[in-house]
Amino acid sequence: MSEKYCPPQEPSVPPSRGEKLLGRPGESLQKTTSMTMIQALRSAMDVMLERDDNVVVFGEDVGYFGGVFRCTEGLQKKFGSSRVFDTPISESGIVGVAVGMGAYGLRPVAEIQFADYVYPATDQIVSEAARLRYRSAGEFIAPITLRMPCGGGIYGGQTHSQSPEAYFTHVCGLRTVMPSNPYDAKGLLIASIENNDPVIFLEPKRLYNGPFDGHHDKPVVPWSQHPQGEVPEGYYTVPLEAAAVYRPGNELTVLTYGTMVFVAEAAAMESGIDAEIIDLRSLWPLDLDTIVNSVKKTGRCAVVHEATRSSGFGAELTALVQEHCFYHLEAPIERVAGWDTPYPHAQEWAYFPGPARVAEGFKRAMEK
Amino acid sequence: MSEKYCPPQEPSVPPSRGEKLLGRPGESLQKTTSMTMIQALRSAMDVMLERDDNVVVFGEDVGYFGGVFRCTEGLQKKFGSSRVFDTPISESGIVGVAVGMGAYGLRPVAEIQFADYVYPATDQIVSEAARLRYRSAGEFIAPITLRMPCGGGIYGGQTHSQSPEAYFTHVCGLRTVMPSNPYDAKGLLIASIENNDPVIFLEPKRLYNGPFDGHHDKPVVPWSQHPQGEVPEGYYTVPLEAAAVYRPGNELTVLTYGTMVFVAEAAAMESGIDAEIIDLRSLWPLDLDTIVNSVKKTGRCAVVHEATRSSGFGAELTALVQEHCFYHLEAPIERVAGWDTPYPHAQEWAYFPGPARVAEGFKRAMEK
Amino acid sequence: MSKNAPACTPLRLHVPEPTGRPGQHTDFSYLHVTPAGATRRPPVDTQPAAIGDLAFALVRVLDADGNAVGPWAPQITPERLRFGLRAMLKTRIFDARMLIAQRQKKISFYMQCLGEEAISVAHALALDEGDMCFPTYRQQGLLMAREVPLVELICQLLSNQRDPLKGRQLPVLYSVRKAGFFSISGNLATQVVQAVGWGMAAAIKGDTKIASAWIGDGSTAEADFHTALVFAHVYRAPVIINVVNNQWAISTFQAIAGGEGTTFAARGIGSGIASLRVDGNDFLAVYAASRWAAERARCNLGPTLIEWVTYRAGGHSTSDDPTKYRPADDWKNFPLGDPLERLKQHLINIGAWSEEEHQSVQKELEAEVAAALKEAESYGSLADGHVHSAAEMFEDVYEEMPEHLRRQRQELGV
Amino acid sequence: MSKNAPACTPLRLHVPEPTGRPGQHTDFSYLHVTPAGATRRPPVDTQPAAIGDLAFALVRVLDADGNAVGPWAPQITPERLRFGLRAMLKTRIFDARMLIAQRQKKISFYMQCLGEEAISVAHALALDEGDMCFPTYRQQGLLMAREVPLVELICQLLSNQRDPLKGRQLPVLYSVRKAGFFSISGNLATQVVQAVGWGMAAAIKGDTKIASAWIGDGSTAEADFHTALVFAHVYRAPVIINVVNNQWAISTFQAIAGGEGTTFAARGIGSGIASLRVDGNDFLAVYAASRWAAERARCNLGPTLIEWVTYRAGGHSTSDDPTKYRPADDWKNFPLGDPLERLKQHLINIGAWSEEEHQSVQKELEAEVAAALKEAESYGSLADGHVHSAAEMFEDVYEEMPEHLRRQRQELGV
Ligand SMILES: Cc1ncc(C[n+]2csc(CCOP(=O)(O)OP(=O)(O)O)c2C)c(N)n1
Ligand SMILES: Cc1ncc(C[n+]2csc(CCOP(=O)(O)OP(=O)(O)O)c2C)c(N)n1
Ligand SMILES: [Mg+2]
Ligand SMILES: [Mg+2]
Repeated sequence: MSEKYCPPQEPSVPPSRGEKLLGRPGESLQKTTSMTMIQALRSAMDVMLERDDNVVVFGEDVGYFGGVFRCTEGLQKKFGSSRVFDTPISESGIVGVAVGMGAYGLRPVAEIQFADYVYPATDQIVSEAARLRYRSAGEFIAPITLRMPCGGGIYGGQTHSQSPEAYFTHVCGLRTVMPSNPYDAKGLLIASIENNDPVIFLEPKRLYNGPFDGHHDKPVVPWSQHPQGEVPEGYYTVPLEAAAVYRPGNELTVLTYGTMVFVAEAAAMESGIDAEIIDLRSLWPLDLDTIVNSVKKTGRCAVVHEATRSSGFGAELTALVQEHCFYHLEAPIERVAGWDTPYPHAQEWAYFPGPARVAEGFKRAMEK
Repeated sequence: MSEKYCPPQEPSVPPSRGEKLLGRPGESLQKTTSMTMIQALRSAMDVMLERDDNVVVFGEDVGYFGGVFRCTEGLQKKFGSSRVFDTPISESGIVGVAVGMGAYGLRPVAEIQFADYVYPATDQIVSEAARLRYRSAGEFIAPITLRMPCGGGIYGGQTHSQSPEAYFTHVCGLRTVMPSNPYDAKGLLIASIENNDPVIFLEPKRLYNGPFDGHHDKPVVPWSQHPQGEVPEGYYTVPLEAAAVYRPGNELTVLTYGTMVFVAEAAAMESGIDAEIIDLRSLWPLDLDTIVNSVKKTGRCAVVHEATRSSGFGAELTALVQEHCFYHLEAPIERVAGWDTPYPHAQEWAYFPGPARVAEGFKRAMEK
Repeated sequence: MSKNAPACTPLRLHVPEPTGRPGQHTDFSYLHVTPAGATRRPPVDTQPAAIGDLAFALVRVLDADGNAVGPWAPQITPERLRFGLRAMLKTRIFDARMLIAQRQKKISFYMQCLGEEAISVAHALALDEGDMCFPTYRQQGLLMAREVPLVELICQLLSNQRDPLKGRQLPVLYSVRKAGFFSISGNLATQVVQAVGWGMAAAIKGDTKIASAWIGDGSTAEADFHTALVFAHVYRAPVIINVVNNQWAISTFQAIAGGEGTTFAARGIGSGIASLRVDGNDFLAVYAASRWAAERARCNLGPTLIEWVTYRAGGHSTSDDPTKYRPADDWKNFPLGDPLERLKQHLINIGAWSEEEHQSVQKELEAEVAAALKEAESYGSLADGHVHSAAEMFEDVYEEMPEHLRRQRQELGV
Repeated sequence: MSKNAPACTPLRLHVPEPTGRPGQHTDFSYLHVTPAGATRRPPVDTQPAAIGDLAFALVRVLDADGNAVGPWAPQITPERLRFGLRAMLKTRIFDARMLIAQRQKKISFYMQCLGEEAISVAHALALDEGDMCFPTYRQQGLLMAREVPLVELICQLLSNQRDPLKGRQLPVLYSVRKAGFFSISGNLATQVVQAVGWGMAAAIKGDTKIASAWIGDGSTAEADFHTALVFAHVYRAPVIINVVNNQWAISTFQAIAGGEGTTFAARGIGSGIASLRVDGNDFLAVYAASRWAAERARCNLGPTLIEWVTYRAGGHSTSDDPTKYRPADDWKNFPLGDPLERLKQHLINIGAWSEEEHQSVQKELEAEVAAALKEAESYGSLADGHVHSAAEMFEDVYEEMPEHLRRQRQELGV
C-alpha cells in the first residue's frame, strides 16, 4: 500500500453531520456536504477526472444517460465524450479495453452495470488484469477500477442481487473493496483509482440511498441522517487495506462489510450483545491486524455476509481467525450468510440474512 | 445423491492389483485391467458412449486427434464424428452448446483443454448451467460434465498449472469432483455423466501417468505399480458426495484431494505422523460426515491443496471443521497450499506444496 | 524502425451519437428503407456466400397502402392472418394492462414489447410444434401465438403461489417448456449459443425439430453472440438467429452496439451464414422470412441470421424513462410504422377484417385479459405476501437436496 | 400451431474435415488462390462497406517468377527489402537452433513460426516506432525486425537468472516493452481487445501511435475476437487486427474455426471494418497491406482486419507431432510457397541479392545465434537450476507486497 494513499492518522469514522472543515494530508481544509452514496461516488469520479487527465470513465449506459443508478450523471457533459462514454453491452470488452488502456497509461474507471453481469469478463479479470504485472515482470500494469453494484434488497431477483466477492478474493493480484457509506465510498474510490493494481470496487446498491439495516418493512433512513453521509467536497482518500472499527464492543467481534454492517449493528442492538463491529472495507488484501486484535480481546467471533455461505469470503475470514486466534477463541466462529441458493425474487427476505437471523448467529457465538 | 449411483457398500479403495472379478450392483462380475488415469477416463467415456445414445463427447482437439492428453483417443473412430468431435477454440461456446444439448436431452461430456482456460466459460457455467434447473423450476436441466486437467508439476507455467476448484465450489447448483487415481477417475466420471446436475470434473494432470508424491527429483512411479491402477473394464460408479479414507490414522486428520493425496501420504510417512488422510473426491457437495468423524477422533486437522491459499477451498474446509468440531480441536487447523501468486514456470518446485512443506504443516498441527 | 507515418492529424476517439436526442427530431435515413417488394428472394438452397447483399437490403412485403407485393409475399390463408392479428392485439393489450398493474404496485416489474409484436407472433406461426424458441424478455408474442393460458403467465408476473417458477424469477422471465419456450435468463445473450447446442443435439439425434434464438441489437455485442454464429456455421446447426434491432438498448443507441455504417444482419456474412435484413413491422415479411429460414434449417441447409428492423416504442422496462435520452415522439416518426395497423389495413384490403370486428375483438381481448388478471390475483401476489413458501427456495438447486441445503433449510426453520 | 415443415430428411450434424489426412494428399483448392496483381487497391479512405469484395479476394504482389506486379506493389527500397530478408532468415535460424536446444533439454518448451516469417517481419517494417504490437507466440519476427538482442530472448527461453521475466513465463511468452511488444498471454485471444483499448487510449490522448494485434485462425473462435471487432468499429480505434490463418490450430483444421465456405477476413465485414485477405507468404504484399492499414489507422479512418493466408510448416509446439493429423508433406504442396524463397528470388531478380550473399549471411546469422545461445547459457538455465530466486516469485503480484505475501515468503524461508 503506497504511503501517498494511506495517511497514517486517517480517521475511519468521519466527524458527525453538518458543514465541517476537515484537514487532509496535502490538501487544504475542506468543506463537506451531505451526500448519498451515489453522489459520493459521482463526486469521487468528478474529482479524479478533474485532477488527472488519464482518468476515463465508461460502461453500459454511463455516458449520455449517466448510468442506470445515475452514478455518472452529468460527467459526460462536463468532461466530454472521449473521457466519459457509453460502451457496447460486453463486459469482457469493457474490461479488455480497460486493460489495454491501462497498459497505455490511462486509469480507466469502468462500470459493470450489475455485479451479476461480471462473469463474461472473468477471463479478462483473472487471466489478464490480475496477472499482467506479474507475467511481464512489471513492464505492463493494469491500473483499472471496476465499479459494480452488488447485493440484494431491491427485489432484483437472481440476476440483480449477487455478491460475487469470493470469486475475486481468490485471485492473486486483484484488490477487492466494498464501502458501506458515502464517506468511505468516495475516499476508497479515489484511492482505488490512484492505485496501480486492478481493483474490484463493489457497491452495495441497497446502501445507495441510506444505511439500510435489514428492516425492510420500516421506512428508509436517508444518508442525510447519518454521520457518514457527510462527505468532503474535494479530494481525499480512505486507505486500502485498512478496516474500520464501526462500533466498538467487548463481547463479540463481528467481521462484516457492505450492507451487513448496518444489519449487524441492528442485530447487536436488538440482541443486547456488546459486539465490536469491524467494517472490513478492503476485503483483499486484508487488514488482518485489526481483526486479530479485536478477536483476542473479545474471544468470540461472528462473520456476516450476504453472499452465499459455502466457499464465500466468510470461509477465509473464519480460517484466518482460527489460525491467528485459536487459543483466544471461546466458541466456534459463527458464519451468517446468504443461503446456498440463487437469490430468489419472491422469497427475498427469507433469503437475506436480516437482523433476526444475524442476531441468532450472535447468540450462538455467545452461548457455547 | 441418487440411490442409483451410490451403492451403500461401495468400496472406496479397490482390491489390490491383478486380474480380479468385482461384483457391482446391477452388473455381472467384471474383469479388471491395469490402467493409467488417462486410460481409465477414456474407458469411462467409452463405456458411457456405448451404453447411452445421448452421451456425446467434444472439445478442442478431442475428435480426430484424441485430445492433447489423448484421453479421447480412438473414440471418434469408434463412435463417429457426430458423437465425438472437435470444437472451435471457444470455451464459452463449448459450455454454451453443452447447456443447449443438455436441455434437449443429451448428456454432453465436454473437455476444457486446461482448467486454466475455463474462465471464458464462467458465465455459461455460473449463470446458466448451474442455475437452469432452479430458474426454470425444473423444466430444463443441464446434465453436463466438464472435464478439465488441472494442477501443476509439469513445468506448465501460469496457464497450464492452475487449480481453480474454489471458483466452482462457491457456485450453488454445481458439483465439483476431483479424482486422485484411475479407479476413482473412471467410477466418478461415469457417476458424473449419469448425474443430472452439472459437474466440474477436475483431472490432476500430474497424476495421469502415476501416483506422483511430490518428489519431482525421483523416478516416476507408474499406475501399474499402484493398487488403484487396477480398474474394472466395464461399467461401475464411484458415488458422488462420498469421501474415501485413503490412509487410516489416529493423530491428525488430513483433508486433501487430487495430487496432494500422495504428497500428503509421503509427508505422513516422512514425518512419522500417524495421519488419517481423507481423499475428498467430491469437493462439493461434500461428505462432511467422514470429515467430522475423523477430526473428532484425531482432534487435529490439516488441509492440503495445490491451489492458492487465500479464499481457496481449504478455507471452507477449515471453516466447516471448526464449526463442527471446535470442542474436539486441540490445535489450530493448518492449511498448506500453493502460494498466493500465479504459478511460476522456473520456480515450480518452490511454489508446489511438496512433501517437506506439507510435513512442516503436519508438524505445526501436532506441536501446539 | 523507420518513420513511415503519413502526415496525419492527431488521433481522436469516435463516439457514435444518435441523430436525435430529447427535443430534437431523429433523422431515420440511417435505416436505408427500401420500397416493399424490391428485395429479391433466392431459393432456400442458395449458398450463403451468394446472398451477402440481402444482409444490407430490406425484405418488405406490405406497401404503404397495405397491399402485399413482391417475391417475398407469402402463401398464407386469411384465417392465419386473422389469428396473427388477434395474437398481436392480445399481446399489446396484455402489455398495456400489465404495465398498469405494475404502476398499481401489483407487479414488481414489467417489460413490454410495444411496436415489436409482429416479429414474435408471425415467427411463431412459421415454426412447427416441437421447435424450441430461446427468447429474450421481449418475445411474449410467442406465448400469445402459442396460446399459453394468460392466468399462468400472470401468476408468474405476480410471483404468487401459482407462479410456475415458484417466485424465483423476476416477472417476465418466463419458462414454458410445453410451448417450446426456453427459460429466459437475466443474463443477456447466453441463450443464443444454447439454442445452437439444442439444434446440434437435434441434428445428432436425427430429429426434425429446429431451434430459434432471439437477441437484441444491444446484446449482439456480447461475446456469446459471436460464439453462437461460429458454432452454428461450423456444424450447420438447424437454428434461426433472430436479432431484434429495435434501435435502443436501454439508453444506448444501436450505433453503440456497432450498427453504424453496417447492419446487424451483416454480422452473419463473415461466418458464412445466410443472413437477411427484414422489416420487422411487416407481419407478412416476418412470416415469409421466418418460413424461408425454417425451411433451410429443416433441410440441413444450415443456420439463418435475421435482423428484424423495428423500434422499441415503450420504455426499456418499468424502471426506465426513455424521454431522458431520445425524442418523446420518436416512434411516431419511425418510417416502418406500427405492425398492428399495417396488418389490419392489409386484412381490411383483402376483405378479411373490418373496423367493427377490430373493435369487438379488442373489447373481447380486453375482457379476457382483465378476467385473467382477476383470477390470477385471487391466487395472491408478492405484494400481499401470498408467494411460494420459503422452503421451496432450497429446492431445484440440485436434483436432490444435498445435506448442506437441508441444514440451511432447517436453520431457517421452514 | 400448424404443420409447416417441408418434407425433409432427418437432420444430421455436419462436422468439417480437412481435404487431407495422414497418407493422403491435401486439395488446397479451398484456398481460392488468385494470380498476383489481380486484386484492386482502393484508396485508404474508401468506406469499408465499399470493399467487402476484398475480404474474399487475395492481395498478392510477387508472381511465380518473383516479380512484383499489380496495384499493391509497394514503394520500398531494396535496402529495406534486404533488411527484411535478413530478419526473416534470422528468425528461421533462431527457431531452428532453439528447437534443437529444446530437444537437447536446454529449453523446456519452444514454438517456431516456420513458414510464417514474412508476416511479422514485413509488418514490423510497415509500423512506426512507438506503435504497440499485441502478439501471439508466433510473431518472433517482430522481435527480429526490431532487433531485440538475441541474448535477452534466449535468457527468457532458458528461464535463467537473466530472464527479464524472472522465470515466470513459459518460454516464448516474451514481453519487450521497449520494442513495442506487449506481454504475451498464455490465454488465447485476450490481447486483441486489449490492443483495441490501447488504440482507444492513444485516440483519447490525441497521440499518433497505433496498435497492432495478432491472433491465429483457430483463436478467432474465441469471444474476445468478436469483442475486439465490435469495440474497434464502434470507436474507430486506430488498430490493425491481424488474423494469421496458418490453416491449423494444433490438430484442428481451419474449418473447425469456421473457415469453411468463407474467409476469416470476412469476419470484419459485418462489423463495418475494412478487411483484406492477403498472401501472407508474399513479403511485398504483407508490407503493402500493412502500410495501407497503418495509414488508415493513423488518419482516423479506423481499424483494418487483415487475414494473412499462410501455412504452419512446423509442429504446433515442441509438444506436438503434426504427422498424426495431417499429411507429412503438406507444406511442400502449399500453393503460396515459402516466404523466404520468394523474397530471395525477387531480390535476386532486381539485382539486390545473390546466392553467394545468401550463403554468407546465413553463416553469419548462424554464428550470431550460436554465440548468443552460448552467452545466454553462461547465465544458467532451468535445467541447471540457475534461475531467479524463489523470493522473486512473490514480487509483482501487487505493486507493493501485501502482508500476507510477506508472511508466505517468510514461511518459504527465502
Ligand atoms: C450480461 C448482461 N449485461 C447487462 C445487462 C443489463 N441489461 C439488461 S437489458 C439491457 C439492454 C439490452 O438491449 P437489447 O439487447 O437491444 O434488447 P432490448 O432491451 O432492446 O430488447 C441491459 C444492458 C444484462 N441483463 N446482462
Ligand atoms: C483460452 C485458451 N484455450 C485453449 C488454449 C490451448 N491452445 C494453445 S494454442 C492453441 C491453438 C491455437 O491455434 P491458432 O489460433 O490457429 O494459432 P496457431 O497456433 O496456429 O498460431 C490452443 C487450442 C489456450 N492457450 N487458451
Ligand atoms: Mg434493443
Ligand atoms: Mg492457426
